[in-house]
Amino acid sequence: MKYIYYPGCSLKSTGRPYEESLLAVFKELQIPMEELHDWNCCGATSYMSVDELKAFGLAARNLALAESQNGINGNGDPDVHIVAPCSACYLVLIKTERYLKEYKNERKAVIKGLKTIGLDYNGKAVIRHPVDVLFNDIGLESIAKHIKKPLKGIKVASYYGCQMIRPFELFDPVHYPVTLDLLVDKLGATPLDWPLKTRCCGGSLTGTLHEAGMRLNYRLLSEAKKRGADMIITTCPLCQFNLECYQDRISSYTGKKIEMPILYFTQLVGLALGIPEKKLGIHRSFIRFPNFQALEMEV
Amino acid sequence: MSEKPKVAFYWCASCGGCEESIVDLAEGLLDVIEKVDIVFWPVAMDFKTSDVEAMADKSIFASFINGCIRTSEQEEMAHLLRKKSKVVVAYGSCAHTGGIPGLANQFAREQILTYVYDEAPTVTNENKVRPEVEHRMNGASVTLPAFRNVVRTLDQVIDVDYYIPGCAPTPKIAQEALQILLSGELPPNATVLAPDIALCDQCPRKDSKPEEFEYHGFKRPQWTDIDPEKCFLAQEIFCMGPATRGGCESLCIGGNMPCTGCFGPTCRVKDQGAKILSSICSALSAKDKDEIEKILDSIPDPLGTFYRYGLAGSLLRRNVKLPVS
Amino acid sequence: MELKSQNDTWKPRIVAFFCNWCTYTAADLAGVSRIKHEPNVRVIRVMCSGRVDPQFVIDAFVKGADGVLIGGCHIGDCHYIDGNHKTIRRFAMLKRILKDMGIEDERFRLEWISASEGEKVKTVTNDMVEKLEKLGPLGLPKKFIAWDEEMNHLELEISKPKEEIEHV
Amino acid sequence: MTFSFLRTRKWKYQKPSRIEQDKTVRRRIKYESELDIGFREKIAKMAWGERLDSCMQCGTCSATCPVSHYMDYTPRRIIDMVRQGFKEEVLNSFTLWVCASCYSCTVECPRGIKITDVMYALKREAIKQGFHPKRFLIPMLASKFYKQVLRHGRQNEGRLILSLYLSANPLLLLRNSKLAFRLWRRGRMKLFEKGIRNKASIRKLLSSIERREEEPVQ
Amino acid sequence: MTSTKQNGEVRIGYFVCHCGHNIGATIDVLKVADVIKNLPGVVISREYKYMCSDPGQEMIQEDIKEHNLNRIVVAACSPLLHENTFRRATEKAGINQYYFHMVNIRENASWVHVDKAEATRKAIDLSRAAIQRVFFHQALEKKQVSINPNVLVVGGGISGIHAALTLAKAGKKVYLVERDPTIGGLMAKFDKTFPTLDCAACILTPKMTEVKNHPNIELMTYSEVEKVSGFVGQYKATIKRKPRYIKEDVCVGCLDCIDACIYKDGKYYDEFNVGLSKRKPVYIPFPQATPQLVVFDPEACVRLKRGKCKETCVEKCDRDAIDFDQKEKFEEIEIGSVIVATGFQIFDAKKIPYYGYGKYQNVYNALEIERLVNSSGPTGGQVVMRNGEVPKKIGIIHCVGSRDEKTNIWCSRVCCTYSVKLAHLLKELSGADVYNFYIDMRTPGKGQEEFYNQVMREGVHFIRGRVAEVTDWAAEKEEQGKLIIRVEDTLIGVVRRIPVDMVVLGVGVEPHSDADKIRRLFNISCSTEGFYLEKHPKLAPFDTASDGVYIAGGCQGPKDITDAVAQAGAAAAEALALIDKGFIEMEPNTAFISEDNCSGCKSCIPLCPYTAISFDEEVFKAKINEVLCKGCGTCVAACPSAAIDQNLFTNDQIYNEIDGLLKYEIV
Repeated sequence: MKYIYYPGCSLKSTGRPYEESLLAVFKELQIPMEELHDWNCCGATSYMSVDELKAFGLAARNLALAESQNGINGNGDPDVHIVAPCSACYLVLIKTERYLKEYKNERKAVIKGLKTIGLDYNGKAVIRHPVDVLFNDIGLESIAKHIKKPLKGIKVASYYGCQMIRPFELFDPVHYPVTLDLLVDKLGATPLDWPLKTRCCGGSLTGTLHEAGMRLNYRLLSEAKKRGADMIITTCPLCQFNLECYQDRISSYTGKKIEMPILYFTQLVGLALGIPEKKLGIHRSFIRFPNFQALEMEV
Repeated sequence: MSEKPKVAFYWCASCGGCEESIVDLAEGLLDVIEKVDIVFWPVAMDFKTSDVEAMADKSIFASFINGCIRTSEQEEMAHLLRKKSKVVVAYGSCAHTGGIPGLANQFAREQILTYVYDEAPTVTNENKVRPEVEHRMNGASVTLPAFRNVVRTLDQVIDVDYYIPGCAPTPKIAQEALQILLSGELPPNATVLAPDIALCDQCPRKDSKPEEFEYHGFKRPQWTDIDPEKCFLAQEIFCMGPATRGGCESLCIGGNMPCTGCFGPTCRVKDQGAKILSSICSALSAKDKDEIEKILDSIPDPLGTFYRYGLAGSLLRRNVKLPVS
Repeated sequence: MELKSQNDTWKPRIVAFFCNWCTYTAADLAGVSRIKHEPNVRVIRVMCSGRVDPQFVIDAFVKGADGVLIGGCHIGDCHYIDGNHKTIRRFAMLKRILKDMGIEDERFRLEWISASEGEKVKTVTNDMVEKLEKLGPLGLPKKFIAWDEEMNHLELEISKPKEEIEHV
Repeated sequence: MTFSFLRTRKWKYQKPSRIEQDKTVRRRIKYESELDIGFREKIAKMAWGERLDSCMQCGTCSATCPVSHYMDYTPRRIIDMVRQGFKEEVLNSFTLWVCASCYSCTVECPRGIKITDVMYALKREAIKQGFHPKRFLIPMLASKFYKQVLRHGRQNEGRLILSLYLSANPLLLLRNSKLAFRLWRRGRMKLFEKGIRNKASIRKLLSSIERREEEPVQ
Repeated sequence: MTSTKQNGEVRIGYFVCHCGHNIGATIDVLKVADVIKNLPGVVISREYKYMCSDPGQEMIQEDIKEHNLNRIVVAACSPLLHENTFRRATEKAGINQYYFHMVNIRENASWVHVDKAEATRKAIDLSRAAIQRVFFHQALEKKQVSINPNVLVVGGGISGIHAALTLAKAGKKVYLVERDPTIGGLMAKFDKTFPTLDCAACILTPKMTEVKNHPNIELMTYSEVEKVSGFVGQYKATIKRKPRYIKEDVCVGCLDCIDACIYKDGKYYDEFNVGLSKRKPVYIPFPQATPQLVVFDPEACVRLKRGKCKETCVEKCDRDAIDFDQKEKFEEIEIGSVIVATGFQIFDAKKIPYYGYGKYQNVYNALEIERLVNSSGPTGGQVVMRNGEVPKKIGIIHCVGSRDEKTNIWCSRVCCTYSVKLAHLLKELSGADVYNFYIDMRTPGKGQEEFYNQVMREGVHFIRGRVAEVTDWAAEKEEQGKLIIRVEDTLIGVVRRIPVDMVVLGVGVEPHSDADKIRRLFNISCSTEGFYLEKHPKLAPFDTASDGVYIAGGCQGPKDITDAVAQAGAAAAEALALIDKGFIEMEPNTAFISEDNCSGCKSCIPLCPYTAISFDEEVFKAKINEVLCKGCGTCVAACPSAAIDQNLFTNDQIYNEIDGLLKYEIV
């Protein structure tokens, strides 16, 4: 089985380190993956706010493309697993899949639309998050076998964000998700137990409702800091962007200096697997984690 | 001669075993011939249809018709004999409940013809020749009876007065039936001339069946070492005995083979297959769905097992999805 | 003798066998709670779903039912300890037979509906009606008549003089 | 409303007054005849919200919402107002636009109401009926986004924000220029990126998908 | 077709009821009567406004006499409701009551359908089926079964205690089975009861003692019902007696063994104090436990676990009451009726992770608080939290695990009132500021609203809103080190964060997690949520679908002590009515085998759940014991040669019913 990689728009721009590290880690773990040809934007939250049915159509085009790419029409292979690393894309695709399954009229309308551009959607595609793939398909144990540099001595706050976890309970409990913490533990670092794991970072509010966005991120950063986190890991390009890029501004508003490295979880895994920093896109971060060099020295 | 009651024998769609069973009466046959006057028996004697047509209506005392009805000719003959006879007896499983030919009701006519004339491995038929109702050649025409879509029991075509069950009827039961008919005291219409109690009643292995048991799966007799003393069901070998009319002297059981149900159901039962299904499946050991399905899988052809002799005469008669023509 | 206008538009007819303790009570509860549902189901009350003889099911189809529904207590809740276990076993086999005989899966249904599940009576009924409407009529009585139509040709042939038949 | 979109001064951590004081004198009562009775049903249909009616006003949604502090009506009140037909108030409310789609409310609701979907439905309705406040960034972002994807098949974050700020308030550009520069230096922002290959197919797809309103949802 | 072989000429009277508008509004009753009139065998077909009324019944009786009817069909409501009414009316007119048949056109038709034409058609179909069916009805007699006057009461909580005492006082022998080492149930753990605030122990313990001392009550604690067989009037139950490792008749409850135990301090989870204190391997649940006997915990006792111990307890016991070789025992008892009063359990608050139960040590559930404020509790009535501090601010959250589709959807009914009570007690004992968070305040019943009002005036804060989260994450200085409750004050319309020291979860109640076990033993149905199902929600809330099995208290649904006691009394009275009648009449719906037709294939024998079918070795045929047969009909359906049939549900009757239902098709 080959996973189909659906990057989404963010991973090509602000989330570039995510894409780089994800591909590097999957390559290191020898997980076959192929980018979805000619994918389009998932529609995100904004499209849903303008026209829901068209938003479903937009997302369904990707699902249909994935089905045909994995030869569902040819040999009926039902194993179409789309890996969507961006939480927003992930949720939009899942929501589309579920709603189209549940509501007949919508499904009919969307499939009719897809047919006009020569595509068909069978509902066979399964949407996966890389966390889900690593945790359930690959398994922590086999990841552990690849670890070259255990991340000893750092305290990591896992930030799950909203849309990977909610509203559907998919692979992690909605109220207290644990997959990332178990992963962190396996990598040798110390997971931090904190109550804001799934509290919203504000999403696009940082750009539109500035004060609200800043305050939400301030809460997350200060609480992680208070509890002694060395870094926060995220699973979503927007969360990462919000938490990282506004830190200086938040510091200037509050008068408290906050410098918290915000990594993608794939970057952390990559470090433990001994992949060079450059390949993981760590040089693209705003805030450097001082101990990375030290880690590389170990082993 | 003329005082002796006139009797006719005729065969429709059947294997000929029933005719054989009459010959099997052996010395008994002579007794029969002594008592009756056989006026029509195409298998054994040279009579023509026109001979029967020439007879006066109801002039035959009894017509024994075996085989089920599949062609227009058989229908025609059945009607003819009905017209000429006082009593019509369905003789044997095929006439009674459809018999083995009745299993063809699972398939469409076209399916059967295609297989028999084109696809059967033993057939070479390059020109795809098929029987035709009428064939003309050199100005002459030859006709064949039409092959119907549905296999019918005799009573689905004409009114039947009595039934003699069995594939084939045992000499004993045939003789007893004849005696009853000749005795002049005719039983009520539509009676099956055999005991109205299930086979288990007379089964020599009756005592060996335990009171508490359940089925964990069914074994196939051909692959099993069968205990010749023990009830087949108790050995988890499927046996139709409990749902089948007795009177056959447990011949199959005596040959260490389970009952397959040729005597048909008792008079209180409408559908023999459904009844044995109900009885056997109720006692499966399985509690959940998957287990149940697993046990049921050990009966590979349920339709052919439960309805081996009774499909055409069962409630549903035929696969209802098949085309009408 | 009957109402002649009844056949104008076809509506599925479902014969239902409901056990006295659970499903029949549930149907009563649906009534008391005025839970409206499709009027296609005709209920026959039996004491236990274990009373339902497969012959009844086949007979109902033969007499013209488009669907047959058996309702019993949930497994483990049978008023007679394990009558429903017997039902489910027979049901599984009968379903195979019916399938072989060309009767679709959706036409024969077994549902566990407990005495408190009035709502489920509605969902099951409506769902079954919807599925049967999609399948269309089973109409066995008519089918039997149609099957036997071919025999009328014979009577025609018999009634004609011999020579004529040969040239038809 | 007192949202200040331009406030860049240092905010001290201070207790804001939580209950807003609207000092203008105006008629605050609504007659029943002014309510939109069909509103509830319409939104329920649009939002898969068959359960809207079972809301018991417990307030879990508001309490769990991370941004309810910024809303003029809490989500609970929005749900009730939708039910009662207060269409204008609801569609004029900032609440819809403040919602960040974090789905906390949907997950917690003890009555299983898909509140986030209700918010989406209200957003759609507000955009369709032209209700949202002028120069309010969030709905503008949504429509800019919509148009960009329609044109290119994908969106480009840099250009999206650029065009948003340009049409809303060019001053915002100034404020964010440093951030943009830093991103660009790290290779995380491009202003030009090609969209999908067959752009026309997106337009064709989207124009062929039209929901007919009279059709029942289920 | 007006006569059948066995039954002679059949003359049917058909009566269809309007039931006011209940049937008449949806079904064209006149049309139904008109169509049925023309069916073969129908002599008379009538409609009437209220068939079940006296004039309605008289009409039937007069018609029977005048037209010489011998079959009656009434189309009205459900047979479960009025079948008996009409059977009696039929009997009164001089024909056997089983010549009557009832058609359900109200619950099954008029109440659930909208389309008038379709509902009418359905009523006609159902009636036609009944008309065809009654041709095959036969005269039958009810069978009588005598009633064993002994009663089994399952569960020794307040309901079970009250029911047992009521029956014992009436002179009946009662077996009271309780699975814990002591009776008393949940109520024994409470301190004060709402709304009167009288002390639970003061009103309960005298009743417990009375149970212990009553000559008619055989108390079986630390015991469970293992198996039940038989039927109303003649039940047999097997009771499992778990070993206490104490000779019950020798032990006097001096408790010396507890002091002597090699464990100097308690080390194990104390069930009675819900874990707020620890107990030793040998213990007595609480000082007033009834019976006054100690119990050895086999999971904890070193002697029982490893087989080796200094056995200081044995040494100390001068009556030689300790017996480590005791084994489980099974006792069989015979009873005629059963009262099930197994109660409910409280909701496990760990299932709601966002309230932090089990995570933050100062989050308690209500039962723990009951023990905490109890003067005989682990702290002697001092409100001291697990961290040793006295709380200054307490939040009580209502509806935890109630009214929530993700946990339990029902209202647990007692939480509002007990939360108000706990607010009062906590405030009184600790002087803390108490906040109650409620969704709706439900205080129905005598004195309850007054009590709520009183507590409000005591200064307890009541905030309307469901709490979204209890967390220790502080946003402001004053929140540091506290538990923060996030809630929308829905009356004011703002979201608040309220820091408190202690959180009390007003957990709801739910059926016991193993309620199914008991339920299946006694054949009781349950509603969707798992509470035992009563025969009728209004008119028979204490009765079940199983004859002679009654339910009382929390196993039937959430209820407070007052209601539990009332229900227990009602159940006891019902059992007494049954016993004093001395016998019960049972439907003659038994199966029977026609000996001539039975082949003796034994297919039916293993199918009978009541072992009513046996094999007669003399004639080699199966036989059904009419007394044991309960009339399920499973054997009838399974008899491969149709030699078995069932009274009231014969094959002929059902075939004709099917035929009648579907006759419309062939016009």
